[in-house]
Amino acid sequence: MALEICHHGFKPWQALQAHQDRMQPGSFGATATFVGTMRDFNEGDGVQSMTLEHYPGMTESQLQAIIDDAHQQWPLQDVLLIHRVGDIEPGEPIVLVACWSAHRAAAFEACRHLMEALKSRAPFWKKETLTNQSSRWVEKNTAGYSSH
Amino acid sequence: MALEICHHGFKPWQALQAHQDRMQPGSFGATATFVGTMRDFNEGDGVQSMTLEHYPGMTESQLQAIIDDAHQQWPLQDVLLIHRVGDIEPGEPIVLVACWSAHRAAAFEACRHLMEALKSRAPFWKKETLTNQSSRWVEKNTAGYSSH
Amino acid sequence: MTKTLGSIRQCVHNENMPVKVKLFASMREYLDLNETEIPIENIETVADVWQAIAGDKPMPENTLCAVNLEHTNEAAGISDGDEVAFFPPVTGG
Amino acid sequence: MTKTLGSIRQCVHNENMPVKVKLFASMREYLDLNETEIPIENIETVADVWQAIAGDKPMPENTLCAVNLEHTNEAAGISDGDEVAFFPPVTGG
Repeated sequence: MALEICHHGFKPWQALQAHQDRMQPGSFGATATFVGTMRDFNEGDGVQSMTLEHYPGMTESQLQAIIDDAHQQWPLQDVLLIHRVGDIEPGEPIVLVACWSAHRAAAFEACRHLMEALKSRAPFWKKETLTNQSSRWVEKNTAGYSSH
Repeated sequence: MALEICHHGFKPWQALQAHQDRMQPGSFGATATFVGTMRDFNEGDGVQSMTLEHYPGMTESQLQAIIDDAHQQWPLQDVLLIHRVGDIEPGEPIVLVACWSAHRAAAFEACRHLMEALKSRAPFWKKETLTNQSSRWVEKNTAGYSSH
Repeated sequence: MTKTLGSIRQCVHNENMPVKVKLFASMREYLDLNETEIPIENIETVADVWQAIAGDKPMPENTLCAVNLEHTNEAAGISDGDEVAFFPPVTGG
Repeated sequence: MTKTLGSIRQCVHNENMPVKVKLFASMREYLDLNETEIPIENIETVADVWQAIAGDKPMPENTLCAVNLEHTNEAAGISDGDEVAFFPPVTGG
């Protein structure tokens, strides 16, 4: 298990490769991952940059609790969670969640659950600077379990 | 959109990086991926190697139909699907599915849907060679939407 | 007239393409047959194709079939030139 | 005896740690306050902490609060030395 609050840019696919290189090959059959990336638009406005604030101490303990909870609910071989904080530009990754398991159902469901739990429980806050130079706090996260 | 039947080993995280490098940064907010990897055990037996057979022509058209169907159901920016065929060893990737979208619900759900559709409709067949040198066809895929 | 009709019929008959049949995975081993062609005559459905290639051998439970690269069922109709495939449940991914 | 009790009470009183209060994101801007400490006296619940730092300013709808890094609610009890935080709905991920 690895959990990281990242104060600089990170490369999710390289991080996955590096993490997996340390795992036992052949021991897992399913890897489900999610990467959240900063977009250059939100709610109809162009976004120039973003600052991600967090609550040092609580963020880590909440994320750890969320990961522990997932391990209780699903048979997971491993979990990797990286979350960016600080100043971010469009196109840069914000969050990476990856779950390794023997079978796909556990990996998919745990990965989804981790993201929903992170979005509702982990103390992070986004402030956007728009292309018109005004800034605003993102007021709430988008819906999780509905898309059709 | 990219769809590949791969006759040799591939590196999923590098393939994702390469594919994403060709996309417009900032245009997507969510990437959900799944990687299926060959395990060294199945149904209680040690597995030494595997041969993945497919139906050239039908495999590609079924996968394309599955991807088209996902595009109909969810607002997806892009889809990448790579599936290995031929002789495979434990630890090697078998399948990669990735979905890019503005928001996570579409990316997660489309990725899951693609995998379930692939597992039920795409003509691939696995034959395992066990560590005791006997070989057997894998008779059916594991359950998709249940894990608890 | 009869002769003319007969020759037209003969001509159409000659243009009939055979039905291409493909077998995969355990189905190929079950019938010890990879790929074959059978004449369209007397073939109306996928089930007829099975009988033409398998004879007395029963179709295994859970057998899947495809016509022209699309999943279908035993009752599906067959035209000349069609490609018919029989295979066990798929296990990709 | 009265004097002794008084001095013991005084002693316990001196050992009380203040309550640490932290504010985040739009809540920090709303109260123009980043972090502070308040004496435990007269503080029984999270709601009391809010009143101590915010005075007349009402708590915005949807405000979240945490005690010692755990999510909780306004009715939660406070002990000396606790760390209390107020913040808007979280928007990570």
